[in-house]
Amino acid sequence: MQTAKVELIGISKNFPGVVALDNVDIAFQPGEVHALLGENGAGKSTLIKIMTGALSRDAGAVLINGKPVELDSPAAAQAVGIGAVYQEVNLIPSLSVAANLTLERQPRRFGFISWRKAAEDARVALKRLDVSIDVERPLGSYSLAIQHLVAIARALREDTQVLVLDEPTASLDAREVERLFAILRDLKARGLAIVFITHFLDQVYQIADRITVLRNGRRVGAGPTSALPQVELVSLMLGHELQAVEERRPPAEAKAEGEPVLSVKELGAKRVMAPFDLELRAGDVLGLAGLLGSGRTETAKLVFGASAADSGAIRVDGKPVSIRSPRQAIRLGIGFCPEDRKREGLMLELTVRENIILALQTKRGWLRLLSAAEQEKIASDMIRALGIATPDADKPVGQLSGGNQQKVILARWLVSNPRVLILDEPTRGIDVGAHAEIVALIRRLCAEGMALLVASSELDEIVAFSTRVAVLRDRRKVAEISGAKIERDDIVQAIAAP
Amino acid sequence: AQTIGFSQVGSESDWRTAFSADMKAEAEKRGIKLQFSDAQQKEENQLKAVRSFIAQKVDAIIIAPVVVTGWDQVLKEAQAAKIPVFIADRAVESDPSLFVTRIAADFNLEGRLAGAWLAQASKGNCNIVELQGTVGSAPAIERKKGFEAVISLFPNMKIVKSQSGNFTTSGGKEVMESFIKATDGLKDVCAVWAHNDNMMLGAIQAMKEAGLKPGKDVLTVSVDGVPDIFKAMLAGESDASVELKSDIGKYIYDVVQGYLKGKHDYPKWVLIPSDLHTPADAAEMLKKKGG
Amino acid sequence: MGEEDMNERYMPLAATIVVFLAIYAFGAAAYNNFLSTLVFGDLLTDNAFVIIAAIGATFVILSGGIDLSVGSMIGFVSVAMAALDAQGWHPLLSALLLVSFGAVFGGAMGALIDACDIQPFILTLAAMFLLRGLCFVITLDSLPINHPFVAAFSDWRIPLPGDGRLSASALLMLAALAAGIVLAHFTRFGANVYAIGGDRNSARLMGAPIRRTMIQVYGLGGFYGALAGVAYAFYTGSGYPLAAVGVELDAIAAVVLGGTLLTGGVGYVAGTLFGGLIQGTIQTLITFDGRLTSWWTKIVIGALLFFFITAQRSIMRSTALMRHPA
Amino acid sequence: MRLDPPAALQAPTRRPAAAPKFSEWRAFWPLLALALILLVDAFISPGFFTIRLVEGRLYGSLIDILYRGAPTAVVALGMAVVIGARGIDLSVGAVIAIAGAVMTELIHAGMSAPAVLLATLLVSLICGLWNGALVALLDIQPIIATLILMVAGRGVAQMIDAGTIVTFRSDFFSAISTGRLGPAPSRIVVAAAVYALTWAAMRRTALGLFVESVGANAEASRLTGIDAKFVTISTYLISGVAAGIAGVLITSDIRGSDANNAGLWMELDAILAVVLGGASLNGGRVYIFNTLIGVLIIQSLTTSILVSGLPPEYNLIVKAIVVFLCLLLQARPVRQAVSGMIWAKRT
Ligand SMILES: Nc1ncnc2c1ncn2[C@@H]1O[C@H](COP(=O)(O)OP(=O)(O)OP(=O)(O)O)[C@@H](O)[C@H]1O
Ligand SMILES: Nc1ncnc2c1ncn2[C@@H]1O[C@H](COP(=O)(O)OP(=O)(O)OP(=O)(O)O)[C@@H](O)[C@H]1O
Ligand SMILES: [Mg+2]
Ligand SMILES: [Mg+2]
Repeated sequence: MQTAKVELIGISKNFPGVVALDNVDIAFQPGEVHALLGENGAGKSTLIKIMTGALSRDAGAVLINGKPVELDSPAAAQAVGIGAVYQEVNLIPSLSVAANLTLERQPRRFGFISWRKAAEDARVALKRLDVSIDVERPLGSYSLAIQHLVAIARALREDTQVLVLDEPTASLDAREVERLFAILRDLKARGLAIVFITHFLDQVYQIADRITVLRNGRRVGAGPTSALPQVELVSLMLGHELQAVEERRPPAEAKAEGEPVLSVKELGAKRVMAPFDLELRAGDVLGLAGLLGSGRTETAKLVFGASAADSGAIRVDGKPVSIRSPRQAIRLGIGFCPEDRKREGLMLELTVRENIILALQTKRGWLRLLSAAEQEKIASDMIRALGIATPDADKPVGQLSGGNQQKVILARWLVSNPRVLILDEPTRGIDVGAHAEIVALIRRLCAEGMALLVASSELDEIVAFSTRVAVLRDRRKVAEISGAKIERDDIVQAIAAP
Repeated sequence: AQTIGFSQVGSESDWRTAFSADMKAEAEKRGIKLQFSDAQQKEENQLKAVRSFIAQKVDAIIIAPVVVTGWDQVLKEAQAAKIPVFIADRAVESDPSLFVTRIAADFNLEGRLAGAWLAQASKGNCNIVELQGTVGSAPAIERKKGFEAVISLFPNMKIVKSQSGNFTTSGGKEVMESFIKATDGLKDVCAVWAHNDNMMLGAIQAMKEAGLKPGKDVLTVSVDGVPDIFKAMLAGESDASVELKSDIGKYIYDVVQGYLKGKHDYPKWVLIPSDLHTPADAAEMLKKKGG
Repeated sequence: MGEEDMNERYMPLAATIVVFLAIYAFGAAAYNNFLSTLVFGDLLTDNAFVIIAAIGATFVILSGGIDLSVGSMIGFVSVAMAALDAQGWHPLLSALLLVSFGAVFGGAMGALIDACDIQPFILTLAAMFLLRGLCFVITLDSLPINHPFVAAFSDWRIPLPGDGRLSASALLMLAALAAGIVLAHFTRFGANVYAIGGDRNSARLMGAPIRRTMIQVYGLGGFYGALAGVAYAFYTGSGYPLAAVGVELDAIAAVVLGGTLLTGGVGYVAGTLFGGLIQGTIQTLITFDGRLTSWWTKIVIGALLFFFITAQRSIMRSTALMRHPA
Repeated sequence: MRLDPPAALQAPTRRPAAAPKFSEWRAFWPLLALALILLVDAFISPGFFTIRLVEGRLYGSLIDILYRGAPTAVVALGMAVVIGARGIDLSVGAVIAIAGAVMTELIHAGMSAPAVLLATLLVSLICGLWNGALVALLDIQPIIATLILMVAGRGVAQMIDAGTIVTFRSDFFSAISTGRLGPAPSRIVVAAAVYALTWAAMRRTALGLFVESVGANAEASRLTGIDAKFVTISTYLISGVAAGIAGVLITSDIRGSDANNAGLWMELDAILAVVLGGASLNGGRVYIFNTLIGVLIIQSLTTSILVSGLPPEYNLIVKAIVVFLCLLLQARPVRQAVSGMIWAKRT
């Protein structure tokens, strides 16, 4: 197989008010996994978008095998063998999985597409990732993680020589990550150049051969993985040392006591979730663990009234309540930070400020508008507190980097100050520094008496903050682990137990 | 009873609505079963309607066409089905053997009548502003042609401003307002000529609001003879209107029923007379129109 | 399970067909002579040009856009055909010229929409004004097309059992429909249209050629619009500057009644045929009734439109419920 | 809850890029287009900019633009709100006709003028409710949902008037439309009041934020606790009432209700105005001031054509070309080129 070496020289990119990239040089060698690291908003996604023709650059050159090329569209990049999975799932939800997988390369007979063959191709492509789903259903009917896997499968076409993966593992659980890494090693052996962006440093050490670190749009460090120990790497990314991460144990879990704030009995929906029970007291952090598709998201949505339940009862403060819509849930003091930020979380055209105050405003009702000064203050407080990288609060949130968008949604729910906060994959795409801080934040919120329900694919994270863990398997709650017993292995066992 | 299909243009003006109502009332009086179809100003709807009439096997078809062209094919189909077709109001341009006759007034004549009256009233010296009907519509085209044919005979008569007011009162008013501005208060303008009364009524309002005295400072002449224009004449604000009769059901059914009874020697155009009215007979006309 | 889901995707189409059959059955029961091949043949003939325009509009709508210029395009093409006829052109030759003009004009709109990021609604609205304005510049009168070919075209027909017939217009429409179905569902161009309508940005990132497809989609819309204009000119044997005013809305309504989503990415070209036929049947029913005044005609059209849309939705909902009881 | 910014999370500092330019001010490009049209007027019609007092009332072509533009401005404002929530309202023209017919009939029935006004606005509110219910409750696509009322509504108006133009005399309504308040035509005052009220509703309550939020992402709005159905319906209510007010203005202007023609194709002008003002039909933003600029562009174009003495068969072509140029002026590549030129000159 012909292999390519991609070089980016002196790349700069400005957005209104932001220098996203400033004279960045980088080269991707065949047969190497090259990790691109940096804080949220460092410019990683922008760099790979330029390299794959999705964005235009302001200055610099792209060389393939030493020859300058003009990649003015993703199609042009694909034509020279660059395949990419972007940070947000960029597939088409209304099309079938097969149509998504085969777009622009459908098998044809006499010039006409053979859909039967296309479905066959799609199944084969997914099989490599161990996914077997009905490829004729619309992509949008699958969970975000499955969609991500489909996107990866799409990028792994035969003629790909450079594979670019922007946070492919953010919504995958350990099993899928392993599977993906096995494939990447195989591709590496076949001489592909692989660009890998992630915020999980242990994954970097598992798979990457070389590291480049970006900070504030500049390249601040590069070298073989072996030459960069983790501590050094982190301080390169952040520009200073990471403050000692607090002890990985929740504070005295005895705090959670008294009447449950929220108790759920036999809540379920046919074909979606088997009836389950949950109890949350003030100060509780209930982790939801499970594999992909095990029903974590559905559990969260059922409790929040975002999906319709067909059985069960919910009590808030011991009083029976009916929650049939998110509105009712919010009135009862429940908040929900969804997993799919693009579709369920953000209003991309609205500004950072508006996105942040929205939940608080709905709580106040439409008559009592937060004054401009209040809005400013709330927004700038949250921007500072969560370290949201944005030139100002009046930037449309769609122009923020992925991790910063995630922080905006978190901020929205934090300012609305609910009594019960449901977080679905709250740290998806969040950088190391902020990650530690968000874990700490969750613990602080719980210490302040909030009750949290947190779904996450990262077991370490769940272990770090949960006072109890509910384990789900096949859309059914199979175990609840609590107290000092919470250990990674217990959860793994509960997940795996037949 | 006889069943007659009638394909009407639409209901775009007062006159049209009065025409439709008269056709229905007259049919009832004569015991005719009228299949009425409103084409909403679209020729294609009329073609559909005529085909439906053929499928329903009516005894005769009356068409008040939207446009003059495009009728050959359906007329042939009607002929093949042995259903006689009569044209009312606007003309059709097609082989005369395909329809029995046309019963209608003459738009061109209306324009000429208006022009002749104005030539007489202004003694052949007049700068005119014109409010045209909907661009491309047959009455607008024909009335303009007729009017221009007359005034071209008078070297000192000319149209100084001309715009479309879409046959509507508000259109007439808006266009007139801009004419007033553009001619500095209708200086040197001696008459307003509108393709229908509704536009003229709007123009009269515009002139009054600009402090002018329509009917006195400026002559007005328009077409249709709707009740409100006669009221305006009685108030001294309007000078002349050419009547376009709307109670023409009797003329039409006379011909249709005559033909069905066996009288086949109608001329190809049964003319409905148009005449010009002035304040002199306005009161009488108003009474006749029941306004 | 796979098969069940396949059916689900065809639900909007099936619901449209059911609604069409229901209204047709109603007409047959309520009026004499309604259930005849004559009426059905006329239905195809009389609505041919609207349906042809609507097929083009289906592509544009599937791509997430809209084309308001089709009505004016029909008017313009009919007038230009008539004007060229007066110059002695053969109708087929002028048809060829004008259909190419339509494709190029549409393609230019597509290029502008993509390159300058102008919203299709507004750009095509400006194009609607422009084409209608051009009609007036060519002529204010309606002009006949006298070439014998036009008369021969309208006379040509395949007789159906009963006294009905399948006219050349109807056949032209059916051919245009077949071509549309193949283009939409069995070519890469069609797949790209669906992709762009589903999510334009994602489609771009997936490597779909956006610029080219946008040009093709609007070009195809212009092509079908102009073809509808040719059909209209043949149908009426004339050109008229005010012809087909508002047909763009009829076309859009036909597309939507046919189950296509205006937001793009979802729908079937075949549905448009039935959407168009439903509208045509409404008209026929009203004429057969023959008692409605002008204003009741409008009210009844609106009411029937409402009835169809809600009927179609409730058919879809209830079958969905039967499958997945809540 | 307090959140102290830990050192590790300080927002990263960056070298600031070039400061935003004046040409990024949102109203800049529509205003530029308007200015260009008016500039052309200055050449074709010398008296265009003269404003005089005639009988205590402002008089001149510029006043005509405001005066004639008032109904469109009101309708466009309602349309801007609907579009902000990712809807569209094709029925405004029909609602104008219905309002006019209802108003005329009630005047003839001898109702007092203020009561007529209230009843008319109530009817237009009901029209808005119908649209809103179809869109929000029955989940019908906005274009089609409002197409139903667009078709049937004009029929209803004609039915109320029995197909004729019914005229009336009413000092109250004449005062509203053709009268004046001080030197200003009262129509302009009415339109200004509607703008002020809508601005207050959109910017002084959270309704505007909710409308934009629903327009930007309906599902996310639902999950944030916004009652998307209520918000959607209220946009159509606003649009319905706006059309009703425009109907009152138009009907009072000619002192008669013309069910066939009142507000005919007004929906297109309204949508055009909203878009010329820079809004996207994909929702997410309501621009109140810019919508007004859009209306003024359209109306000054119409007035200029009327004043210029151009034969009417060219009206549409001129309109098409001007709209097209306005769109191009606002198109991103052209903007960049133009502001690049201005920029280059200044530095
Ligand atoms: N379309 C855009 N318009 C304006 N600014 C943008 C746009 N896209 C990105 N930016 C800005 O460029 C900077 C770099 O963003 P980028 O998405 O490359 O960050 P990242 O390193 O991928 O971060 P993350 O880890 O959060 O995904 C950010 O400050 C972001 O706000
Ligand atoms: N491996 C799989 N095979 C088939 N379908 C799957 C699989 N994984 C997930 N799904 C689909 O994902 C949908 C969503 O499941 P849900 O989101 O409740 O799970 P989750 O535990 O939150 O998983 P995720 O990690 O994807 O968020 C289900 O409807 C299911 O159809
Ligand atoms: Mg990123
Ligand atoms: Mg999940």
